[in-house]
Amino acid sequence: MNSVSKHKKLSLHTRYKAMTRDLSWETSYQPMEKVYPYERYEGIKIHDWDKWEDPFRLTMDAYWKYQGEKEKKLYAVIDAFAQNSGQMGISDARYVNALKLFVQGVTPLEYSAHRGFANAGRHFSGAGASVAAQMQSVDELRHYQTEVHALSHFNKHFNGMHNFTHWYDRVWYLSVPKSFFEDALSGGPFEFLTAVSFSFEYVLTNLLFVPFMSGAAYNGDMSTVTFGFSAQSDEARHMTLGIECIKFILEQDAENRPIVQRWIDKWFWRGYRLLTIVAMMQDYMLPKRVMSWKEAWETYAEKNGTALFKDLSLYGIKEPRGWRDACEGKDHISHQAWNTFYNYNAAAPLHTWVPVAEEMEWLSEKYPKSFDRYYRPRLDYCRSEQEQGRRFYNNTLPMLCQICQIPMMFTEPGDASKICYREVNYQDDKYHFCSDHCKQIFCYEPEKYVQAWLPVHQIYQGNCFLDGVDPSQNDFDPLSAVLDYYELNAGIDNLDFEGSQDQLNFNKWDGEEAQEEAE
Amino acid sequence: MSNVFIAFQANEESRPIVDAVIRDNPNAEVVYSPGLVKIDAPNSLIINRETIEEETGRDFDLQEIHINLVTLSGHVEEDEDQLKLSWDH
Amino acid sequence: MNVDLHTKSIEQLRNTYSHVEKYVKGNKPATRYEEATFGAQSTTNFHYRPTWAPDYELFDASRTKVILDDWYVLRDPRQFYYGNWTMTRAKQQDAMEASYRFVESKNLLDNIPTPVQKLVCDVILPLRHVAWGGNMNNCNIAAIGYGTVFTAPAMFHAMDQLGVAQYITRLGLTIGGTEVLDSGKDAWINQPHWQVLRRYIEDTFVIEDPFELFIAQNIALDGQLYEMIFESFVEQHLTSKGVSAIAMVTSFINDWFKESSRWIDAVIKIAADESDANNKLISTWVNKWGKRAQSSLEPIAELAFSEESQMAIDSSRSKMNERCKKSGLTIK
Amino acid sequence: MSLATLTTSYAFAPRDSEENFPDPLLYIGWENHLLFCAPVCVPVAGNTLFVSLQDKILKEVYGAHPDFLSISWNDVLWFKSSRPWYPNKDKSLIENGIKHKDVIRFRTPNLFGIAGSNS
Repeated sequence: MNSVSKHKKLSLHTRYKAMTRDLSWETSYQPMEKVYPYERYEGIKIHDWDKWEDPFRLTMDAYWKYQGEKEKKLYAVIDAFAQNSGQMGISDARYVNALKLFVQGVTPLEYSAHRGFANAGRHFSGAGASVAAQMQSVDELRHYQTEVHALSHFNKHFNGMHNFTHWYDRVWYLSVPKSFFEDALSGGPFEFLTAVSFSFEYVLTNLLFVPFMSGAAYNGDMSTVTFGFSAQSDEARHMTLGIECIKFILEQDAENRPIVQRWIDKWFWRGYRLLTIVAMMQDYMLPKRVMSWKEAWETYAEKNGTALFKDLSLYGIKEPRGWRDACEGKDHISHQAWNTFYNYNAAAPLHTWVPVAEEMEWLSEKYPKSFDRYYRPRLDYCRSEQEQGRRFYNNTLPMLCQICQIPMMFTEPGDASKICYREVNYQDDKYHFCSDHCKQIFCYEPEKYVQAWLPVHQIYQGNCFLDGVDPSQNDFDPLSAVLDYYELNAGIDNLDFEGSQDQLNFNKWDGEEAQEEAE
Repeated sequence: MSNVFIAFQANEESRPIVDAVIRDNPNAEVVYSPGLVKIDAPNSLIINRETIEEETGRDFDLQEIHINLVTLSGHVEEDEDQLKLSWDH
Repeated sequence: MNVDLHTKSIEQLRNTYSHVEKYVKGNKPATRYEEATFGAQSTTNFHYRPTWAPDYELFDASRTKVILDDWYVLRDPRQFYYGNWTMTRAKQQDAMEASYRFVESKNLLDNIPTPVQKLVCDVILPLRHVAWGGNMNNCNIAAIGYGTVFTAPAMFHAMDQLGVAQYITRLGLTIGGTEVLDSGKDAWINQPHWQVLRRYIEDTFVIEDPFELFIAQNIALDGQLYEMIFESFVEQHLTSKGVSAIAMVTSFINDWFKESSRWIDAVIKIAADESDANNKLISTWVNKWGKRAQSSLEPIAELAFSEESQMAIDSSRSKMNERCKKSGLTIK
Repeated sequence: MSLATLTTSYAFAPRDSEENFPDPLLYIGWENHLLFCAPVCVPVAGNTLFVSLQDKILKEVYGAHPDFLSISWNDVLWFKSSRPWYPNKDKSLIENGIKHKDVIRFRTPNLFGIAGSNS
């Protein structure tokens, strides 16, 4: 036998190969096609899995060591935040509504990502890709769990968070993130990776985490900052998986390119639409603002995306089809989304409000092309209505886009005065879309999207009432029946921020604190 | 030419790493925002283990950067001694 | 000093999330484990059927024949969520590092007599592929199982199995470099005494019912294999030959086996207790796969224990059987 | 089909076909009035007269808007699926060719929403 010392200094590369790729083998008692049944049907051709490179080469021992350290730090902050009643130190109770949206619409996606990467991890016959996907799976589970823990303290003191997984499966606007992720999960493993690792994580995730977490820091929420940045440190690995995976697929076979291009077109647009709620969060829900959505888009999408797609042009990949329309939307989508939540706040477990005067000034300064012209008069009107005791709510359910499931609130590219309508006939029905790109997604795979669970239609089909509720009764109140189905505490979780329990409680703590300080 | 970037949580542990990056990448530009240090550099950026070790005065395993890493952009190449971000192929 | 500033207790609106609260006994705050786990998975209003499994919803309890009124009864007695799981493993990893430092400083692996080194390589190194199989299967349970209380620990278990495969790999690299790993893989693929086991693993790769897969992998096979190799062979057999270094550098594996057995036994017991039908079904699976696993381990027992192999086989089977009987199963 | 699936048996009924609803759905949008953030979706029986859609349903939906009372209904321009459309007000929706999930819009000349902002 050779001596120990001779084998000590193996290169990271060789060592990692022994630790991952060499563990798997070509099965023979069961055919490979049966052991890895999902590897072919999407049309992606892989000839040599050994070409897969994992740049970080983390083995489980190092993974446990570093992740354990991250967790120790994170939970120390979460504990300290609760012990010090950290919720009292935030800028304003309105801020918490950003967290509500986060826990309702983002946290469940982390969970879905965990399950999706477990599925992908099991079904790649290349052990390198499989291990990378598995690590991401368990990281995503981490994100779900740390978010639930970090927000647990807020949930004890504010409304609109307490039933978030139940809401995710039911509430109208949460079908936007849910359908996005279920679209990815119901695709094959290669599409899933392109959708989540590349299009979402690599191209768009910085827009979700970095400005939002900086926003949390500005607004005195150190607990959220810590979980956000801590999660984001895993994201750096995930993003790398995203780009490695795209390069790998493209290098394996020239015929993969058109498939990948179509997925990039589709998933860039799906992801961009999903980020509409982040845009709104940034511009309207942070009482102290760091940067506007438009600035964040320019910094993290336009600059970075241009570099990326220039790089990918070497493989014949073009920038996503919806790229220009997405860039055009940066002046509008946050305002349009806020208006939508303001319209339908009776059915949403969070609060909305009209920005105060200096916030209006900020918006006007950040959006010189659009705010004063289209959006300020609307908000001024809403304020004056509210002051006269007629807070405006839209009482009729909205028309939804069949793909992104967002109410049809987006305007024509280049004309913010007109809603963008697109439609198509398929079999015996009409289908409607918010944009050319959502329409195109439908037209390529209609068999999938005719199944969409559109919340508005489901309400009208009578599927969003509790058992035993009879819509044909004279005194039937559809809104309250739907809120019962949502398990939303009417009058507490929903409606305007003004007069909400959140506002009253926060002001009370603040008063008590000031009183104590005075003593 | 496109920029690459890397960002760390702004804390005591990241300081020597950031200092090392600045020493090794004269073209790098450092931007501080709440809780975050972002370093941009034209085309490529390197992080050397040895420079960090000089900054900290102790042994450093490059994989330790994962603890405080927030995000990055560009292709990654890593071995025991160096992590390189670039848009080169 | 503002020590008193925040001490005034602020009244809480609630103890925990509504989807967690229904699983918390008594009117008290939920534990971190409970908040991290209960009610996490989507249960209804799925949008699209998977293109890879159109007969099922994305998460679908009917993928298994085991029927539970509520899958969230399957609590993990270890109460693992990511944070305490990874911190526990990090601590164990520290201990492993310390063992390696000790073993290396005293040259303990080099000093193992050559025939014993060879025996160690022959018996243990191919097991990294077995652990990879366990990783794949638990990953599959995490993907298609129902209810986070069942699937989340399966994902931790999958990563643990990868850790086991990598610890075995590290042992191989330390003893004899990549050559011994290569010969171990060659034995796994080609040598007759590994083929029954390889066939077993490959057959588990195509099991469609996630609960049956859980049984075939985590109790029927691992319940005997780890008992036989890391308890009997490494801890007892090798140590009795004066070789304790191997036990030192594989101690994680044995500790993990004992620790995770508590989870596996709890899952089986709770599921079997719910109905006679479940009990019968799970018992049938344990008997079927347990018997196959036993015969697949026989050639390896011969390799490890030579003439004492039958004793080792019988003992590990009976230990596995005992666990199952304790869980209320009917074992033949 | 272009959807890639593992087996050929991937076929599901559309979730929103007409028979799943007590009444067919109609989508309605008021041009240049985006205080109402999006077009609305309402179930309307096919035998409803167009005039009652205009006088009753539209009033319920949009009556809260300050421009609503200023609408001169005889001057309103109608569109169906983005094309100009000339409904007969005394006929039913079915007789006017309206089907399940059709979208109609109306433009109110000279009215451009709150302070002319298309709100």
